[in-house]
Amino acid sequence: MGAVWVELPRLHPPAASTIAQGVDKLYFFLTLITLFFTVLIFGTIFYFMIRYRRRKEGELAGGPHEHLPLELTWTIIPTLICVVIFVWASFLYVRNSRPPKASMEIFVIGKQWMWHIEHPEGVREINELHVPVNTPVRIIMTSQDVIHDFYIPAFRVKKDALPGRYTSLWFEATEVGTYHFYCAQYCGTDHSKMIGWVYVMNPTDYAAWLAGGSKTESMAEAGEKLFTRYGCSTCHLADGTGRGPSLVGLFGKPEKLLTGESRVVDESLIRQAISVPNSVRLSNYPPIMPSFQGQINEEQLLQLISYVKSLGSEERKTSGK
Amino acid sequence: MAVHAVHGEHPPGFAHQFEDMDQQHDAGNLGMWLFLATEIMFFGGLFMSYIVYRTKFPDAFADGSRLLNVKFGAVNTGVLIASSLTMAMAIHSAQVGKKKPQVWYLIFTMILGALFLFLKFNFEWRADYHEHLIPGFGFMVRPEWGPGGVHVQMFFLFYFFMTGLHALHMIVGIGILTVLTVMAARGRFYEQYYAPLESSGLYWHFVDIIWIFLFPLLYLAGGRYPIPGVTH
Amino acid sequence: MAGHVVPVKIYLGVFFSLLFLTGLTTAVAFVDMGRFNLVVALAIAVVKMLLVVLFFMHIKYSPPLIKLVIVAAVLWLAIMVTLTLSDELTRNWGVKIQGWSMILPYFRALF
Amino acid sequence: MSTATVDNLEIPAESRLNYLNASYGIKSWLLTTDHKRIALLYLVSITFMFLVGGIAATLMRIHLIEPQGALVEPETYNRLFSIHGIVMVFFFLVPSIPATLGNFLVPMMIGARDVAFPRLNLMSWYIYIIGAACTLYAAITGGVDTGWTFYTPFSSNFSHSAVIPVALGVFITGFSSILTGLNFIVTIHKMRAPGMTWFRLPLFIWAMYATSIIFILGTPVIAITLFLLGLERLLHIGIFDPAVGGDPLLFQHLFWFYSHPAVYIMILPGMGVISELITAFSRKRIFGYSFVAFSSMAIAVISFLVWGHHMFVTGQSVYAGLVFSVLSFLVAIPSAVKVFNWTATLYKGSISYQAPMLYALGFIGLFTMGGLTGLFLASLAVDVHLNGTYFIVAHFHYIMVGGAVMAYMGGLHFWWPKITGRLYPDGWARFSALVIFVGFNLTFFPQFVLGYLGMPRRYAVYPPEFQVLNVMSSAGASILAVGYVIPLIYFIWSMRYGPLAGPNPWGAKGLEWETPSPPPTENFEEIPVVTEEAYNYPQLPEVARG
Repeated sequence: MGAVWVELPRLHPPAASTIAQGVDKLYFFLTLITLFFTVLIFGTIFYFMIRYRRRKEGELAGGPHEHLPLELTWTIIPTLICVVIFVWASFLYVRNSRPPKASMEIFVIGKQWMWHIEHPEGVREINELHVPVNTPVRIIMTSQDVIHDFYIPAFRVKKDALPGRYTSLWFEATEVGTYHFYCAQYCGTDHSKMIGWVYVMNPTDYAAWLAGGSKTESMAEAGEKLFTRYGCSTCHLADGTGRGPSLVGLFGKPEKLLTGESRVVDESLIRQAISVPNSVRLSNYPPIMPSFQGQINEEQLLQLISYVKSLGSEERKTSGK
Repeated sequence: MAVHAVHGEHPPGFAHQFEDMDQQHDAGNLGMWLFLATEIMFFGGLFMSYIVYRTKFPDAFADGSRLLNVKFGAVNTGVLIASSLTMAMAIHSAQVGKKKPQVWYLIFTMILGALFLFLKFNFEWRADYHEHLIPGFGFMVRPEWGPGGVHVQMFFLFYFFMTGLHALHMIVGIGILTVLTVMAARGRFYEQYYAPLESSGLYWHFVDIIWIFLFPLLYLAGGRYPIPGVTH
Repeated sequence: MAGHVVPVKIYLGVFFSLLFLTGLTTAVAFVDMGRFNLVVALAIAVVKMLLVVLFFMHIKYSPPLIKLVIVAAVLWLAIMVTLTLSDELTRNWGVKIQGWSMILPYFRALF
Repeated sequence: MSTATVDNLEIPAESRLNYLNASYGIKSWLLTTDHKRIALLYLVSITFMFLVGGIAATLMRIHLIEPQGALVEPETYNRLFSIHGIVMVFFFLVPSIPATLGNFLVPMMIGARDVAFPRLNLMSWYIYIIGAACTLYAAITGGVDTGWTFYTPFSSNFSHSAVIPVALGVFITGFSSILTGLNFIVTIHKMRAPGMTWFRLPLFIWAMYATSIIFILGTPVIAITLFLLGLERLLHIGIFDPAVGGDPLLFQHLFWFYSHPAVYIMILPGMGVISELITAFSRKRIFGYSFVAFSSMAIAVISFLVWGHHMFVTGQSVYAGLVFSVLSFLVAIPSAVKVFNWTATLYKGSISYQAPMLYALGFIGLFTMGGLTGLFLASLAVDVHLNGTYFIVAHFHYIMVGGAVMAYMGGLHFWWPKITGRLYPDGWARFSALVIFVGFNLTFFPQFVLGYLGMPRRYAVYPPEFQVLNVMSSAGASILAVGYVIPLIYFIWSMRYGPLAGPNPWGAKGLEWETPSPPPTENFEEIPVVTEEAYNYPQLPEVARG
């Protein structure tokens, strides 16, 4: 008891991912800039306050009231500093937005007020996320209801989970340990209870954990069953002779849509194709696919997507040549 | 031309905070235009949302657009343009100091405005209601729109919200014109003072301009030419 | 008083031009021009708007300040639309900026 | 500078006819078209709203002393922070300086008898009252739990609270802002006294002009946005609902198109006040007049280009993120230019430290920190970590409370003798300025650290490791609350017992100081003719630099 009161608060969160180190460097640079200008402004004001205090009533002020070189100096120097910060921050942001090619993928569904997490192997967790250390992990998220936000402070990553859409973030944990994750977008009554733990494990421990998990089948296997159950397999024949396009080797490939737009087949596009088929029609196929919106829930959607992915991707095809 | 205000001898329609009638007129004019600028941004939020969704669902918007009655749209455009002309003529009459034509032109303007609303509500909206096209009031997705049919609702959402807001502005406008007609009949406007008439005119023309854009965006958005393979 | 008296002839000319343009835009909609249907329809609408603004609303005879107010409002609307579309239209582009990754190694020290 | 007759100034305030004693009775106030009386009507109303928002904030800070929440259920906590945000943003900060000090001073500073449209001015107050009543009624009966940002689809489809009445209240109040802005622009353009050219205008007028531009061009957009939100909630027609193709991010675009410039609605008038205070208490012309004036205009324009920085982590495209980031850095420059110019104004001044000046200096310091921490949030990669955490809360409170409210308090102290004709006790005022400065920093500085550590905002309960900093923050909040109560007491006291101020107790320049305190109903006995620049204090002859 009482220990809380003597314990000094820490001023620096753990930095446990490759992204964290880059962000922290910029953060400290910004802190230095802030300190410098705060001290400069406060210092100057205090000096002037004392040096030029009114000593007697009726005293006259002096000094210039315009000075172009000075004005230009304090316009241009902040501009240059801003340019440096912008370029630096944007490089980091763009880099942090691009997951490495060989990322492991984990799916996250936010709902009021808990996080459902599903590994491709079929293991499910709630408000807990187990990941191996030193492995790039890509989180693909969506929401069943309102906007949530998946935030892991120790990794310096955060992204909104939106209903009706996929968003993603990635990280590569560098330290074995346990870290908080939070919902960082206000989502209603128990927003503040929508928090959990990330367990960063050694790869062997992770493998053991996966093996011990209560899984029945992998996501792709579950997706394959759905593919048959919903009759997808009757049109999307593997050899391309069906009424719909073959899905083999489709994932990750750029496809030209009927609208003339060229889009890479990714999770979002497949999702769109299942819920609103007309909006992403490929040329030379008739608009006959019905919408499955409302019939397939978020988890099943992700399983279907896993299945389509397992049918082969651009990379697999090229490497197989 | 400037009529200088000395305390105790105000010309009719002069407000105490101004120096002279010119200043008062300029202030009123600028104020009215600033108000119209806010109206542009007010409708602008809607126009922007329309643009966003139209780029997302061009087919659904075209399908929805073709369901509107282009004849009523075109006729109503003509009615509004005519009402703008009579409004401009009412101000013109005040400028040259004619009292009776002022009143008549204002009455014509109101009649044309009312005609517009009558055509819109009684024929177009009523038919839409019976065809289950009003979102939130028994809207039904039709099979012929295909899988993207649910987005046709989005088009009708904009159709009813934009034309509804426009109609609301027209109703307010007719209300203002009623007051002005009474004032004009009492001879309140003359060569030196017709600012209320002028400001209301600007408002009326602005509402006309909104319609000038709504007509192509809503009625003509999908084209009216026959589409091979699609029958309505 | 400052108001400019516009001759009735001009009002009538504007009125008939507007009616003509309404007919034109309706007629053109019945011709299949693909994407240009919308372009033409909006171009005609802009011309009609200009006619109303310049003559019925007396902007042709108004001081620059009033013109500035209108230009500002339209410009602000353009800002809103452009910047919103900068998001809405590029969301599906993915992040594939080759230029960035080429320069990136030189800034390795920063990251 | 003016032709106000000296005899008039020497008559004691009680016996002279002024705007306060020109007529009596409740009707003479509720039906007044005098801009000065309307300013006082606003002053009373927004002070009440400030108390409402302040009580909500106090309860929140008490609640957060314990990690498990010391006071209320999460449901109630969510309603507390929502009503705190909505009341403080839409009903206090936005109208604060423009509707009170602005209404009182704009006509007087430019040498006019009143604003251009006095009846619209009164109407704007009534609209404000109706909007405020609507929101407060909803807050008392059902409460609203969406936060002041009303994000969809939570607000439109999921929240079980009084979203529509509150949104309606905010919608209605928007029109009062529009009317105020419209009135100011027309007044400043058309009603300046002879000789009052644009570059002789006090900088407060420039700031009010820039603010009015945002009122005019931004407010209608929030109005239509909330209209759409209400419609969606009522009919579930799907305009922001992804189930039928709606885009929840479109709501955020529309919302922030107004709500980011709204931040500048709050801070720009404050900047204007500070320019007045710094010059008056260092008896010196402002340094770089045209730079300060144009930076206000630049801020007003650029403020409309940066709203996307609220959406860096919301699934906005990376490209839009880059565009909004660079534009956000752009808006930092004119703010920096202002801070440097104020500091340079002190150089070789004759500086005295009455209460308003202490508030002004506090403003510069806190605004500098608030502005610099804004750079963290404009930086894409760092914003990803800080967005949605207490860092944001701390940052905007440094701007809004450390900036806007400090300036508002400073301005109120500066012009109080003009408004009431009486002086308040300067010692108490200086003491309260100090208390506010200390309390403020203790409240909000720990929140920067909390945010960097990763504590998300709007949390009713939080992990125990954040407790120490939260307790510090709550302790600061209690000091801050005391700091705000002291002025309330001595202001009320001074209205009856304060010594008479005379027309110009600070020896300041400006037309408002050349008319008696309190001013007569039409401000001036005779419209003044302006013959000199703003802040033309007598100065030592410039020594040639060698």
